[in-house]
Amino acid sequence: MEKLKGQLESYKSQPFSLVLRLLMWIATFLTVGITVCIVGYILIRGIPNLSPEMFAWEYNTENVSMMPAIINTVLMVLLVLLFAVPVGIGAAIYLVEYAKRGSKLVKLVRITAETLSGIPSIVYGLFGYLLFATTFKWGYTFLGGALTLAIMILPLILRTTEEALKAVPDSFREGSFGLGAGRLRTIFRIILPSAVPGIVSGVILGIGRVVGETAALMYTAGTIAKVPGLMSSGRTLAVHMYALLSEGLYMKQAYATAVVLLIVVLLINAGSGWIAKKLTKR
Amino acid sequence: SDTATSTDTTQESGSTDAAATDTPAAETKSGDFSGLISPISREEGSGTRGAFIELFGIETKDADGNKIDNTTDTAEITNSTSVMMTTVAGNEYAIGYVSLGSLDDTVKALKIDGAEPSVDTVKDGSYKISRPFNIVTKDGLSEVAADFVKYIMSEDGQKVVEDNGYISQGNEGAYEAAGLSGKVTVAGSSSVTPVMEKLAEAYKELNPDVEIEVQQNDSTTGVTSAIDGICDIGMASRELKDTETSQGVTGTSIALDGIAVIVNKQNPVDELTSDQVMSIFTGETQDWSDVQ
Amino acid sequence: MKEVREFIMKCVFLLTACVSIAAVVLICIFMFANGLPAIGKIGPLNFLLGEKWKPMNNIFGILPMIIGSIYVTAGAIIIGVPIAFFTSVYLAKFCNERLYKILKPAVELMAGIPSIVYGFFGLVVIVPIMQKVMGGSGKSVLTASVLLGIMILPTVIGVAESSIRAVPDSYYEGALALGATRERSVFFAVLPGAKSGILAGVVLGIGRAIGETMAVIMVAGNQPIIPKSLGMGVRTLTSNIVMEMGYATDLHREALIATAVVLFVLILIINLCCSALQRGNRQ
Amino acid sequence: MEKDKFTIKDLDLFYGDFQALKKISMHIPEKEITAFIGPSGCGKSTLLKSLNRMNDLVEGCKITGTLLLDGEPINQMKNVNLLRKRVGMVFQKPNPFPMSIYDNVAYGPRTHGIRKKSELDAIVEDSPKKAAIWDETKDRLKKSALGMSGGQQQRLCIARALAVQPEVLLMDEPTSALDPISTTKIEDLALELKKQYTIVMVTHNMQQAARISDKTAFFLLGEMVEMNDTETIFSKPKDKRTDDYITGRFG
Amino acid sequence: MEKDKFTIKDLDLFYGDFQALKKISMHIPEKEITAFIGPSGCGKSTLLKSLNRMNDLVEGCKITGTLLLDGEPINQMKNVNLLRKRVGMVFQKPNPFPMSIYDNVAYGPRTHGIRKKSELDAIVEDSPKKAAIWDETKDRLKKSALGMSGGQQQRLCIARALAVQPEVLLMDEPTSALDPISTTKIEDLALELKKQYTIVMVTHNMQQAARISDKTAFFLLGEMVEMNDTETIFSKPKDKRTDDYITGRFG
Ligand SMILES: Nc1ncnc2c1ncn2[C@@H]1O[C@H](COP(=O)(O)OP(=O)(O)OP(=O)(O)O)[C@@H](O)[C@H]1O
Ligand SMILES: Nc1ncnc2c1ncn2[C@@H]1O[C@H](COP(=O)(O)OP(=O)(O)OP(=O)(O)O)[C@@H](O)[C@H]1O
Ligand SMILES: [Mg+2]
Ligand SMILES: [Mg+2]
Ligand SMILES: O=P([O-])([O-])[O-]
Repeated sequence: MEKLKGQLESYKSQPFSLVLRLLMWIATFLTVGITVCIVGYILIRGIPNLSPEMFAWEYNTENVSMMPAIINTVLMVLLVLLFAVPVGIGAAIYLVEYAKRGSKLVKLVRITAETLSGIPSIVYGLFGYLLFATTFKWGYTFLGGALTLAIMILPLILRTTEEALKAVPDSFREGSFGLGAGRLRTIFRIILPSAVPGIVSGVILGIGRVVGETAALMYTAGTIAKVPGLMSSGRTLAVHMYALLSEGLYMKQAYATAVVLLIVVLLINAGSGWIAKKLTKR
Repeated sequence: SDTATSTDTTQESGSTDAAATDTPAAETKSGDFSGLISPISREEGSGTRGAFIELFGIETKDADGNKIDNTTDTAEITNSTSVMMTTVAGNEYAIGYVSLGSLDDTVKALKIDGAEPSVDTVKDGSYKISRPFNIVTKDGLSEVAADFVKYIMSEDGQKVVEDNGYISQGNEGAYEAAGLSGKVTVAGSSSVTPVMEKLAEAYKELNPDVEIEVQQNDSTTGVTSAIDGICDIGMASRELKDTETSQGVTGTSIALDGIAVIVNKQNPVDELTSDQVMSIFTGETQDWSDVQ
Repeated sequence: MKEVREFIMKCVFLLTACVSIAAVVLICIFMFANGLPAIGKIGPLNFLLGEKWKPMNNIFGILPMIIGSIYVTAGAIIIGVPIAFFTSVYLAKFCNERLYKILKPAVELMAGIPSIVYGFFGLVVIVPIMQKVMGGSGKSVLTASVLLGIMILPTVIGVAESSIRAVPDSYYEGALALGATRERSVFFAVLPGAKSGILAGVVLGIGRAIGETMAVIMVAGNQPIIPKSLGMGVRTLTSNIVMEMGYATDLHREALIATAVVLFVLILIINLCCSALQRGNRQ
Repeated sequence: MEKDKFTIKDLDLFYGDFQALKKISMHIPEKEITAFIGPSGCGKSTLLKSLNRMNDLVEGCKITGTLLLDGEPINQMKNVNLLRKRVGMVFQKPNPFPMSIYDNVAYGPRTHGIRKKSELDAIVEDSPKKAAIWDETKDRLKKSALGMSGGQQQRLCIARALAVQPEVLLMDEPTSALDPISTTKIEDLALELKKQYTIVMVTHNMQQAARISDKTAFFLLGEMVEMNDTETIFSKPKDKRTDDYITGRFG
Repeated sequence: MEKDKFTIKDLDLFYGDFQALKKISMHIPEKEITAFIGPSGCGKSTLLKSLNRMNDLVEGCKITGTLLLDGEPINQMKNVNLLRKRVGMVFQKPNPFPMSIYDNVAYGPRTHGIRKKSELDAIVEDSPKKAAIWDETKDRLKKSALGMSGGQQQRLCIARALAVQPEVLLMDEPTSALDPISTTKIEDLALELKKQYTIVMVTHNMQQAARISDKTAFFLLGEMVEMNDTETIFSKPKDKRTDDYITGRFG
C-alpha cells in the first residue's frame, strides 16, 4: 500500500512514466482479455458438445471420433520438431558461432528465413503436394506433411535460436576454449544449455503453428482419420476440425474438438517447458 | 448428423423458430422489413456458384457467346459452406446459398417460385436449382476401385445417396459383393466428401477386406490427383473442364445436390421469385423493402 | 580424430544453414515456374495494375488484392505491434513472478490456437460487434486487421520478450540510479539494447500477418475491389489464392500461383526494407 | 563544523532470511569523502545501495531502523526517483547505455524534464568537464559510448551522474576495473568533486581509501566494526579486527 | 639455470589495421611468475592471449614473428586445443560455467577424455585443494557454481584450469574484482603454484607485481619498454617511462 502511494507520488512529477505504465497495463490487459475471450468462446461452445463416443479408437461418420487426430497431432508435432529443431538450431549455430559477423551468408540466410516466414501456408501446401505427392510419387503421406511443416517453422526456430545464442556471454566461450575444449564441446556443453530458454520459446511458437496448421497439411498429409504409418495419410486435430467445419455438417463436434485441441496445446507447451527445465538444470 | 431429417424440419421451423429468439427485427411484420441487402456468394469457379448463377440467370452470354458472370462486385465472397451459414445466421440482412445436404436450422431456406427446396421437389422438377456431384476416374482403374464405383452407381449405393439428403441419378441395378480385397483412395471436393464417406462405410460392410480412404480437399485437387494417379477416384462438385478430360479422365455424376437460398431467421421474407434472386445478386435490388 | 569431427560438424552446421536457402530456392522455382508464364500470358501490367478480377471471364487484375494485403497487414501491425510491444515489456520487466506464471502460458496458448478457430471467433464475436459499430455487414478491412493484429501477438511478444530479457541489467540499474522512473529506465535505456530482437519479432509478425489466410478469409468479405474505407470488404493476396485454388483450372490456376509470386516479392521487399532499417539504426 | 548528510541508526537489512546488515549506526558528513572498506561479502555494497534505495529492486529485501538524508527518513520518501536524483550512483563496472555519448549524458536531464536543446548542450559540456572527460569526448559526442576505453567509460558514467546535479555521489568500487592511470584520474576527480558533493565510496584498495577519504568505515560480516577519521583508522585503529585487516594479517 | 618456457621474437600483432603489438621480443622463464604491467590498452591482454592463441577467436587478428613454447612454434601447432590444455588461462572476471561446482572442475578433464568416475572424483578433490578452495566447496560440490562469492568463483576458475594439468597458467588481472583477503589468497596460491607451473600474470596493481613476481615486463602503447627482474624494475628501471609509470608520475 505504502509502495503504491509512493509510486503514485512519483508519477506526479513524471506523468509520462505514468502514461507508459498505463499503456503497458492496457496492452497486457488486452492480450490477456483476448486470450480469455477466445478460450472462453471455445469452452462455452465446445464443452456442452463433448461426448464419450468422440473419443472412440476408430473414426466413422457416426461417432466422428477425434482420437486418431489427437494421436496424430502429437506424432506430427514430434516428427516436425525432429526435422526442424536440429536443422534450425544447427543453422543458428553456424550463423552465430562459425560465420563471420555480418558475412554475406548470414545476411542471405536471415533474409531467406524471414521470407519463408511470410509465405502463406497454402503455398507450402501446394509446394509440398507438388514435391512430395507428385514428383516423389508418395501420394498423401504423413512424412510429406511433416517435412512441409518443418520447412514452414524452420525460420521461427532459426531466428529465435540465433537471438538466444547471441545472448550467451562471451566469457563462457572464452572460459571453455581456455581449457582446451574445442568448438563443438563448447557449443554443446556450454553455449546451448545456456540458450535453452530462448530456444524453447521459439520451439513453442513453432509447435503452435504445427498444431494450428490446416492448409499445408490438407494437400500433403491428407485428411484420413486414422493413425498412419509414415508413408500413409493422417489428419491432425486442426485438419479434423477443418474437415468437420467445412460443410457445416458437424459444427458441434468441431467446437468440441477445439476444446480438446486447447488442452493438447497446453499439455505440449507444459511438456516442452518441463524438458527445458531438465535440460538447463544439470 | 442426420441430414435427411434436418432438411425437412428446417422448412417448417424456419419462421416459427424465430419467435424463440426475439429481437425487434423479429417482431417486424412482413412488409416493413428494410435495410441494405448483403448478398453472399461463393468463389469464382465453385461448382455451387456455377450452378447458382446459371440457373438464376445471373450468368448471361455476350454477343460472341462468351459467358459473363454478372454477380455484383460488392457481394461478399466465401469459399466455405459453414462460413456461409454462420454469416447468414449472424447477419439479418444477409442472403446466400448452400448445398441442400448441409442445410440446418440455424438459417432459413427460402421457397423459390413457390417451391420448397427438398429432395422431393428437386426430383419432381418443381425446384430447379441443383448441381451434379461427379467422380473422376482414369482408364485402367484397379479392380477394387471399379467395384466400388459399381457399388456407388448400384441401387444400394444410390439409396445411401438419397438417405443423406442428395438426389439419386438413377441406378444400374443391385450390387453383389465380389469378395475383393485391397485399398481404394478417393480424393477431392469437400462437398462430396460427406456422402462419399457414407458410401465407403456402407461398402465396407459388404466388403470387409477392402479399405477405402476418403481425402477431403477440393474439386480441382480431386481431378488432378486422379490424373496424377495419386488417388483412384477423384471427387468434383463441378463439371469437368475440357483440359481435364483431355488428360485421360472421365467424369460420372453420382448424385444431384440441391442448392438452397438462405436468409437469416429474423428475416420475415419466406419466398422469392427467381427474378428477385437474380436482381439481388446482380446488385439491382439493394434493399429488403424492395422484395416484399 | 577430433579435428575431423570438428570439421565434419562445421560442414553439417553449414549445411543446415543452407537448408533454409535451399527451401526458398525450391519454393521459388516451384512458384516461378508455375506462375511466371501466366503473368506473361495476362501481361504484367494487366496483371499487376488491373482493377478487375473475373477469372471466369478471363480478366485477371490483382491490384485490389495487392492493395488489400497492404491495408490489412498495415492495419494488423498498427493494432498488433503496439499491444505486443507493451505487453512484452511488461512481461519482461514489470510483472512479478506469480503473475508471469499465468501470463506467459496464456500467451503461449494463443500461439497454439488454430487459425480456423480464430476465424470462427472473428466471425461469431468480432463481426457482429463491427456490424453494430460500423454498420454494413461487419466484414471489412478493419475487422480483418483487428483479427490479424490479435493473431500476431504471440509471435511478436515471444520474440521481443526474450530479447528484452537478454539485455544486461546494468543498463537498467544505471538508469534507475540517475533518478529515472522504472518506466523511463526500461524504455529509454534497456530497450535500445533490445532493438534488433524486437525488430526480428516484428518482422516475423509481419510475415505471419501477410501469410495468414484461413482466419482472414472468414472475416474480410473478400470482394475483389479496392476498398475505399475501413468499413468496406477486402480481399488479400493470400485469400485470393486459398479461396479459388480449389476450383481453379488452367490459366486461372496459374494466375493464382502468379499471385503467390507477387506476394513472395512483396515479402522480400518488406524484409529488405526492414534489414536496411536495421542497418540504418546501427549507425 | 561539519554537517551530517546521512544519519543511520540501528539499521538492519535482510535478504529474505539472511541478515546482510546488523545494527549499523553511523553519520556520513557533508562534502567529504567517506570510504567503506571490508572483506568481500561484508555488506558494503548493500549499505551503499540502501542510501539511494537501489535495494528496492531486490525482492524480499527488508529494512528496519533509521536512515536519514538531511534529517528526512529515506525509507518513507514518497518519490524514490527524486531521492535517486539527489543521491547519484556510479557502479563498479562502467555501464554506459548503448547510445551516443551525448545521449548518455543527456539521459538524466531529459528524464527530469529538461527538453531545451541549448540547456542540454550546456549540461553535456559542463558535466563531462567536471568529470575530466570533456577533452576526450568533445569531438565524438555523437559516437556510441560503447566504443570508449574502460577508464573513459567510467568517467563518462560519473559525468552522467553529475548531469542530474546530485547532492551525493555513491561509488561502488569505481576503479577496480581500471588501470592505475585511469584510477589516478578518478581519484583526483573525487578530490575535486568533494568541494561540491558528498561522496561515499566502496573500495577494496586500502591505499586508495587512505589516499583520498576523510572518513573510513570498516565492515565485517554485516557489522560496522569501526568508523573514524581515515588517518586514525589507518594509524591507530581501536578494534583489533580492523588492525588485522588493514595490515593484511586477516583471514 | 632457468629455462625459457616461451620465447618471443619480433612479434607484431594487428587487429585489422590497428597494430596492437609492435616488435615484441622476450623470454618467459619456466616455473617463475612473470608479470605484465602497463597502462590500459597497451596490449598486455593481447600478448597474453597470443600465448595460447585465444586471439584466434578474434576476427581479423593477424600475427607475425616468432612465438615458441618449449622451442615449438605456437602459431604452427596443429592442435590448438592441446596447446590450450598445456597453457591454461584465468580471466579477469571470474567466469564459472552455469553448472555445478563439480561439473565446472570436471569440465576440462572430461574434455580431454577422462570418463572414469573415480578418476574425476580424484581430480575434483585435488585441483580445488591446490587452488585453496576445497574447504569451501567440499560440502556443496553439487550446487551451482554461480552461488559462490567473487573470490571463491575466481579460485574455482583457477581450480578448473589446474584440473587439466597445464604447464603454464596465464592470468589476466585475476584479482582486480576481488577484495584484499581473496587477493591475498590468490597471491599466496600463485606463489605456491609456481613450484609446479609457469605463471604469467597481467596486473594493474604494481604492489602486486612487486610482491609476487620474479620478472616484470612493462608495456606502453603496444611496445615492450622494459623487462627485467622484478626487483630491478622497481628499484632502478632503465627506461625513464618505466620509472614515471611505477612512481605514478605518468599520464
Ligand atoms: N540480492 C541478494 N540476495 C541475497 N543475498 C544477497 C543479495 N545481494 C547480496 N547478498 C548477500 O549479502 C551479503 C553482502 O553482500 P554485498 O554485495 O553487500 O557485499 P560487499 O561487501 O559489497 O562484497 P563485495 O566486495 O564482494 O562486493 C553477501 O553475503 C551476499 O551474498
Ligand atoms: N578484438 C579487438 N579488436 C580490435 N581492437 C582490439 C581488440 N581487442 C583489443 N583491441 C585494442 O588493442 C589494444 C590493446 O588491447 P588489450 O586488451 O591488449 O589492452 P590491455 O593492456 O589488456 O588493457 P586493459 O588493461 O584495459 O585490459 C587496445 O587499444 C584495444 O583497443
Ligand atoms: Mg560489492
Ligand atoms: Mg586487458
Ligand atoms: O465447393 P466444394 O466444397 O465442393 O469444393
